[in-house]
Amino acid sequence: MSDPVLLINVLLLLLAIGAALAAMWTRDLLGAVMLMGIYSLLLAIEWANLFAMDVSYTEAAVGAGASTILLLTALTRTGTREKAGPNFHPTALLTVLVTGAVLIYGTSDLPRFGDPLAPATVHVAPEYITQTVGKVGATEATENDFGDHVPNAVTAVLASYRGYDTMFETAVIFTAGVCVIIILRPLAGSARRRTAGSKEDA
Amino acid sequence: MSLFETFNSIAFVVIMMLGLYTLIARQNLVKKTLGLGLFQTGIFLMYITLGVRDGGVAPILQEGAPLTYTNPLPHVLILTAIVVSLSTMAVALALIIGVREEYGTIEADEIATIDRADAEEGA
Amino acid sequence: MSESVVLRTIGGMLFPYILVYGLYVQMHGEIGPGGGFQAGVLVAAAFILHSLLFGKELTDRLLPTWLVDLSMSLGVLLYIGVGIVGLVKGSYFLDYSVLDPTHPAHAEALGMTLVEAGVGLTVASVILTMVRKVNGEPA
Amino acid sequence: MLEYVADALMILGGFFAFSGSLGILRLPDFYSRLHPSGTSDTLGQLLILGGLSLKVIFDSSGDGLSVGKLVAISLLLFVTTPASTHAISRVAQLSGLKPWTGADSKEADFSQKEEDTNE
Repeated sequence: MSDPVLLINVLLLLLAIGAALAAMWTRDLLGAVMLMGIYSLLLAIEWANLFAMDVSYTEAAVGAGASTILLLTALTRTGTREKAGPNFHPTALLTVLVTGAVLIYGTSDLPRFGDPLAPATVHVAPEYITQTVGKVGATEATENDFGDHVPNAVTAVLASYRGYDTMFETAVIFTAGVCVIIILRPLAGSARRRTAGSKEDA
Repeated sequence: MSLFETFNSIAFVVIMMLGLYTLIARQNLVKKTLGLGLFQTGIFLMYITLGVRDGGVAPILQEGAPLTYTNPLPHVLILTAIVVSLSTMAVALALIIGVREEYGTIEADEIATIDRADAEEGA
Repeated sequence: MSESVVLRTIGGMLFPYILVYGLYVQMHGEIGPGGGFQAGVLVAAAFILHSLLFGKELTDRLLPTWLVDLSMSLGVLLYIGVGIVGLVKGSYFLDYSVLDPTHPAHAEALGMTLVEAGVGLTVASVILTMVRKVNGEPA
Repeated sequence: MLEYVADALMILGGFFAFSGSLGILRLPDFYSRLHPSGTSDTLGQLLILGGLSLKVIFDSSGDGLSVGKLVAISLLLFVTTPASTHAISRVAQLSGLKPWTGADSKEADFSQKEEDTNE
């Protein structure tokens, strides 16, 4: 409570949950996409509040920028109204309540917020921050401005320690791009069954 | 352990369940995609919360005074996951556009009705 | 294509600055927040803005589709290529220290810069391609 | 002295941002709501960024890079916020949203507005 990080954290998360609720509630898909953009921006501020600067940056650029553009572009081809229907879905509510209760029970074992003795903080993080992994003999030759480490630990872990991970993430993104090209390739007219009906209202 | 310190654990479950409810209850495919995106951001929140450390600052190393830093590992995992979630969302949207061109609708129950009618015609 | 003079003027003014800012984020990723993923999105956003304001034809002349398709795979190949250099020089895959054996810190920085450049190239071109395809532009 | 000026600027900027948000909530229709979000927020942002750069100058005795970044952000906001407001209002006009004229009673106008935005 005395820590402003915690107070701002709670405020931002409440606002974000409100935006998410509104986005999921509305039947107007255009409004839902806009509310998801607001939700992403709030989350970006929340990441900055939790000192995850790189994630904040990415969320602001991707979540609030690129994915909003992509969804809006897609909505021009799919229509912006959702069909009216019942808002209450008993099966879904039951599933969600049971799963949520199990998850909350599971989170009771997590270390408390900001615990300096949490396993994740004690075991791997110090090596990544001091960047001593695999550099036992490399103590000489520190003519670089920053000694023998890269100042941004996130980039160091991303590009060096977890290089395989990043390589395959890049490959996943490339594959997704190829998939979009293949799925949306123009086909011959006979390949589509119901093109006559959909071309007119598209 | 006050409510302020456990709030994040409850918040990420709430966000995830909101996405899951939309995924099950709503029939519109674009809305289902939005719900899936919401579910993912709940997981992001969990990871970033686990990396926080009391008095820690952003993991950009400063010369001189030794400071405490937050854990950079969750940041790396989530940073790539955000971009990958955009890519998967793009594939989903491409498929939805294909469905719309094929069926003329993006409501899951209407698509099921059309499919059933087609099966009866063929039989 | 937007008919509004205000938007076209301001967008044309901002377009080079967004590109420069993207490059700054790309190259500054080792010192401050930033890196290939963020820079790729920024560069893609600049070209999306350009095509919204000045039309697809002009953007196509500025950045042809074949170039975007090429750089999509070129980024991944650059990343894997840096890894293969390590293999060829008799070390592990993605071992940056072989790039400059006399100076490990420089080699590390060089390897990271190359790898981030590959990531940025792929992300920028893939996002641009996705938006173009979802918008219904032909291949 | 400079510190108090910086604080005053930031509080003033916060006030303008707050009044802009209040205006978005209280004003009757779409076009009049654009007005606080366009003008008042721009002024609030500029004042807050100005206060922040004064604080940087005062605290870390001439950290030129941070001040330069803040000035660049101010310039960007100064150019883009009016442009985006222009774009939004232009699209609203092109899609046929009629401005509120205030001729009828309040309830009737709000129902009219609801119909317009739902289109």
